[in-house]
Amino acid sequence: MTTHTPHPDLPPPSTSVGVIGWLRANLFSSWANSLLTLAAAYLLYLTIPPLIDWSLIKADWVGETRDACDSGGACWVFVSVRLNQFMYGLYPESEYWRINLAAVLLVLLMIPLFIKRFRAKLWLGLFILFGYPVIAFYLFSGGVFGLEYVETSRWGGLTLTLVLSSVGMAASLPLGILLALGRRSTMPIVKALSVVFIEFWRGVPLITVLFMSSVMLPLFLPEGTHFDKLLRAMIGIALFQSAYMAEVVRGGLQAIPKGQYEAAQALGLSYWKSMSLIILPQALKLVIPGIVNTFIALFKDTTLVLIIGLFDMLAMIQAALADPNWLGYAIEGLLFAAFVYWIFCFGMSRYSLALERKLNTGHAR
Amino acid sequence: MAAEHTPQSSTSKVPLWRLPAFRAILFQVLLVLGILAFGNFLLSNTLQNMEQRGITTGFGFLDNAAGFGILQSLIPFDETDSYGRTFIVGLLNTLLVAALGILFATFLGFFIGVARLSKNWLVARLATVYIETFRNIPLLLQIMFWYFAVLRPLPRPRQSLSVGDSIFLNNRGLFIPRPVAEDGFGLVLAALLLAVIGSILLVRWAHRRQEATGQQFPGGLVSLAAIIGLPLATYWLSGSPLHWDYPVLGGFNFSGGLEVIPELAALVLALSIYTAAFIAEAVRSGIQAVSHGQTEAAYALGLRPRLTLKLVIIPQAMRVIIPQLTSQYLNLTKNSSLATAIGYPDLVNVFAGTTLNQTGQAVEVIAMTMGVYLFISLVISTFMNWYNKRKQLIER
Amino acid sequence: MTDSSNSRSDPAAPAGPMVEMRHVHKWYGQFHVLKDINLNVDKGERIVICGPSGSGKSTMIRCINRLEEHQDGQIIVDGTELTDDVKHIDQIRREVGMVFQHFNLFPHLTVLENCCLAPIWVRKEPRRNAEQAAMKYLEKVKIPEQAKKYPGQLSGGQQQRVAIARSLCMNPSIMLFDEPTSALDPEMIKEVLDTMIELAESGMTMLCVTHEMGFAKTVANRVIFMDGGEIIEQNEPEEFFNNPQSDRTKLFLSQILAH
Amino acid sequence: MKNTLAIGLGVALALSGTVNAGTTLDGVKGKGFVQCGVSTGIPGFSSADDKGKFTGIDVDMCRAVAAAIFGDAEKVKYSPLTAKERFTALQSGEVDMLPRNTTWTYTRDSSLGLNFTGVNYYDGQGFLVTKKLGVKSALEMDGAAFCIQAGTTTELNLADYFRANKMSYTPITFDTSDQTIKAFEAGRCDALTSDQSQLYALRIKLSDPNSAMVLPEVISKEPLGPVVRQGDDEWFNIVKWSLFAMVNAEELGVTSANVDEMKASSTDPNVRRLLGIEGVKGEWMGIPDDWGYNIVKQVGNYGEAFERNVGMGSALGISRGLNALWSKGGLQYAPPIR
Repeated sequence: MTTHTPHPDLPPPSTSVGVIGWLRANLFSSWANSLLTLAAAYLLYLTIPPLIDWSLIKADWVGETRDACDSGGACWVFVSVRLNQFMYGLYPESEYWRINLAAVLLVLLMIPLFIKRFRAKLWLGLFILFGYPVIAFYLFSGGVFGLEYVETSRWGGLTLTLVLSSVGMAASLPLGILLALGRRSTMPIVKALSVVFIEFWRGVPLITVLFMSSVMLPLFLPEGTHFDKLLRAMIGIALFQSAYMAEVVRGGLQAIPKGQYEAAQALGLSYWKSMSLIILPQALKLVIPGIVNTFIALFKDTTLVLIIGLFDMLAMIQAALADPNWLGYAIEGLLFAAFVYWIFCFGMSRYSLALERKLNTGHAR
Repeated sequence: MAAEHTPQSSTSKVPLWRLPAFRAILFQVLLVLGILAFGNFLLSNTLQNMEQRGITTGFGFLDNAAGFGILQSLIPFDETDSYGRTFIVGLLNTLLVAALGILFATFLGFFIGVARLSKNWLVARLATVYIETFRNIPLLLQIMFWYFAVLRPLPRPRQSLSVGDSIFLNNRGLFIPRPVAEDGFGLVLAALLLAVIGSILLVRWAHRRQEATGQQFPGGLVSLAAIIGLPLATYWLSGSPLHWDYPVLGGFNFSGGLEVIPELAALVLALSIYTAAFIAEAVRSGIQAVSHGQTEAAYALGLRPRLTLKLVIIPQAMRVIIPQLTSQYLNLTKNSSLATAIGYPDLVNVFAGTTLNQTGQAVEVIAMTMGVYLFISLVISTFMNWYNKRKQLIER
Repeated sequence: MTDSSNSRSDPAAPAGPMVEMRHVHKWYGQFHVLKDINLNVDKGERIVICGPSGSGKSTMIRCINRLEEHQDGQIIVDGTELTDDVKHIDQIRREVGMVFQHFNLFPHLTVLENCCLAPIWVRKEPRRNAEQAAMKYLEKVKIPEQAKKYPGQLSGGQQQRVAIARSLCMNPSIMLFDEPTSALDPEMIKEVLDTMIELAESGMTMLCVTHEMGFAKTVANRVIFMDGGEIIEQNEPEEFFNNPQSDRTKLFLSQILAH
Repeated sequence: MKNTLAIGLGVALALSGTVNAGTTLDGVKGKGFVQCGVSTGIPGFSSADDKGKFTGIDVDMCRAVAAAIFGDAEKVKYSPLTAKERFTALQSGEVDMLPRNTTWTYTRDSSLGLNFTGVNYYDGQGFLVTKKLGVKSALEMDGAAFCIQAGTTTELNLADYFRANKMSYTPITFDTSDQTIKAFEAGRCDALTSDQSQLYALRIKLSDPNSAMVLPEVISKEPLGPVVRQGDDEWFNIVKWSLFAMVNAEELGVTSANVDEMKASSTDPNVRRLLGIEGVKGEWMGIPDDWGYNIVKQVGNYGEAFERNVGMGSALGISRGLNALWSKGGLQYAPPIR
């Protein structure tokens, strides 16, 4: 019997590792690939340096008027001067602290969600989704506890964007779940109604929905019924997105094996109990990425309210662009808006990706 | 159910309202009644409100003369035409944008999606940056940006950029020569038709020959050559029976030729760039859904990468891609309604905008507009369901 | 063999080895997966390769038809050396059949279409001939009646047999098996092993990565034990199992045969 | 579940049933403010400053009505509407009144379920062109491109004008006037066409207002006035007479500065009737007797409103022209209050 002594590991050939190996494998693995690399690099060379030069190096950052913008680059002064309006809309300046407070509160509430040891994540999540909006509403609109009343027509800017999207999310999720359950119901009429509802909202453009809700809704209601314009936009957005949400949730419900339904029934649980305790938690977990994607779509769609005359961030920027004192800085304004929306959407999509990964490993174990 | 052994006695003992079947029926009846009541409530309010306020109802307005002009129309239209015709004009403009958008978005999306999976690190990264940038910025913003970006740097008509005095570009649009057929152009069309028919036959023949003898024939390439070559040859031989209507600079702008207005360009650009990001993701997920084992098995059988792609990867990836693709097409069509933000005369802008305003018949106009979109989306989703059923993987 | 280049290992000896690996090295990044592999496989030889997971057995056989690329050393298959040359790779892949752990049947094609795909597109056979040949092999693996079904409709064992038939349709001169039974339920392992035994009896050259020691004992001419990227021991089955030379082999055998 | 649903539905129906179809005035009094539809931003007529405060001659109509009803001109809420939205918004009850640069036409008055209450600005459609273009008359503009606002009479007049003169044109239609001026500035069109008053208002939004000029030609009559829904005569009267009160006040020389003095000492029966001291009763329209006084006190007379918002003293610098009182060669003429 011989005792086996393993060969020592040899270092790989220098051409296959390190910078050279990496370059060979990833950029120059064949002549076609090399050509592609060069073309891409040229494209980058053409676009990136001038962009950085314009937006950062030559840009103007501080000042009060357009006279401060004289170095030929981007004029971020325009954005910084108008920043308060982009953030708060026409909200009274003395009351900005209320919005800030609501934002800080939200951040504080969100922190535990990222702490591993924190147990009651679900309850906290539900509170953020359904409880927090009520608090925020009273903070924003006032009229109670001696706070000055601020009518919704003065809400605007990023604040309004966030209000619209968070309300849309909070409302469309439960509605979407109900619709998804309805669509999978064994009761033919419930099912048919759900299908019609979902297909209708998915089939029409949001712009017509908003238009209908903003100007035609009072025509459908008894004379004298008064609805806030913002509320009507919210209803329109929520109904519209709930149809999309329903389809996402339905995907999750379909992915749950039949055995789970049968097991729930075997335990003698009623329909609502088996759904809320057994099926939905699993199904929703499965479709979290889809739900977040719907939220992202909703967030982006809130920009459409500018067409019905609500002043969300994009609308505030547009209004600022019409200011004769600041004509000609549209690119800066639009880029700023793009940047803000991008941060939010990209953040959400990364979060969903991370969540998806975490849940996946949970499954594997 | 404890009482299931003796069903007869159970029905008599258990109160009616505890039977699941009865509860289901009761619930549904209540639901229907509720919805009917709600619908009736809305309808009666609407009718009463309209009656009380003296708003004209009905679709009679469609025959009245519109009296306004429209920037772009695919069919002849002038101010004396009816409101009904503005509906058609708007609809056609919407369909034009949607068709162009779908075309470009598909090409761009497939290109980016494949690039995203490229082995070339730089190319894959660029594709990722593209996708993550454009799908995370609201479309409306992108439309405004492109409209501005298209319009801003272009010169006024008198300083137009031109290529060989036949193609002009200025801030009123792109002007290119328009082909006008003369006598004998029918011959060229006939040649084209002949080439197409011939190509179909050729491909069929190539397929049959391969079935029979195993020999392959580059039917696609030859067909392409025929479809391009034959009409060109006929055109040249028959003495170029076509003249070009060149754009000419008139008082204010070019007239004649084919005109692409900046609104259309910006809208198509924005829609295709935005939608392409989503299509690219669909393509990527479709290709990635095909396991690597499939490629390995094909390679192990001796199939070259190109054939592997054609015979193994694409047919499987398409099952994943097509449903997502259709829903992106639908989204694009619906999103084209954002045209109204930059004044492109689509259905929403012309019909639900100007026509609604001139006639004041909001209910009818909005119903017609929504109806069109609904119809388009139902047709497409019906097709999609049919396709899915046909292409579903058969499993146990 | 029409190739007149220098790739023939030994033109004077027509009955040379089917596969010849000389000082083959491979790295995944910094990780040295194959260390100085030397292996000759003769025509008609049936070799079973075993070893703990991560020992490089799959990597080694996957190098033979270039599903993995080796970075150092030579691999010569039936007289053709594996290089970057696409022509050589095509040549070798036509000679080498492979059966995978997870079958890798094409789910969008019927069983028959799976079998005919490569003969039609690679060997350019008429469909009719290809189908006839395919039916012959399907009969050989005892599932001709499933020809019109889709892979998803078959059991695991049936799928693996289709995979074997699919490889055979290309008339390979050597077959590689990469753990063909480890994804199967126990009751299906036998039907696949029976097929493989039958194939062995017909004189096919086989390289087989498997943990089925029973199969190794009955069928193999030679058993190879690998660990840490090297071939540690190779011997005839009887000697190998009864009288392992290396302590490492002994340890492995005691673990694998214990249960 | 089904029970709660049924109850919820019942409650919803019951609730909505209790909201009775009342008159507009009742609704306004109930809410405590007038919901007023104005433009999304036409300086001088209705536009919001960067603090969200609305001003303009149209806004003053809203304030006059609020002053007449509540004695407080600030009890107004504004709904900025695009030209496209405005009629639907009024028809549907979204707004109570619509003083929004809206031209009084037969179609609108007769088939949209609307009533025009009068004319607070006599306007006409004109053209804004860049000076560089060198055009002196609209008749030289065959083949030109025009930026227009969607859903306006402008769109129709332009079509008529070019058809009548056998010329062709390209309409580029936007939702808001801001968009039209931006497109004009970017060179998308050769001329911007709109009511002349608006052209002056939009011109100051150009980066170089002096680069553009308003052509002297007027191609249409554009009587602009506040609009209300049909079928509510009481409300119609309130809005109509709020306007007339302002015109009458100017004619009688009553201003916001001297109205208190006039109220105390004037012996002119016309003034006394206007200020609600004798002769006429506000309750005939369901509002306080001193409605006229409140309008003049808080909003001013028509001349004051004109000068403040669009007149020579304002940024727009428009002369009275047609909008002078009838006694001074203009068209502004109000029926007497008696």
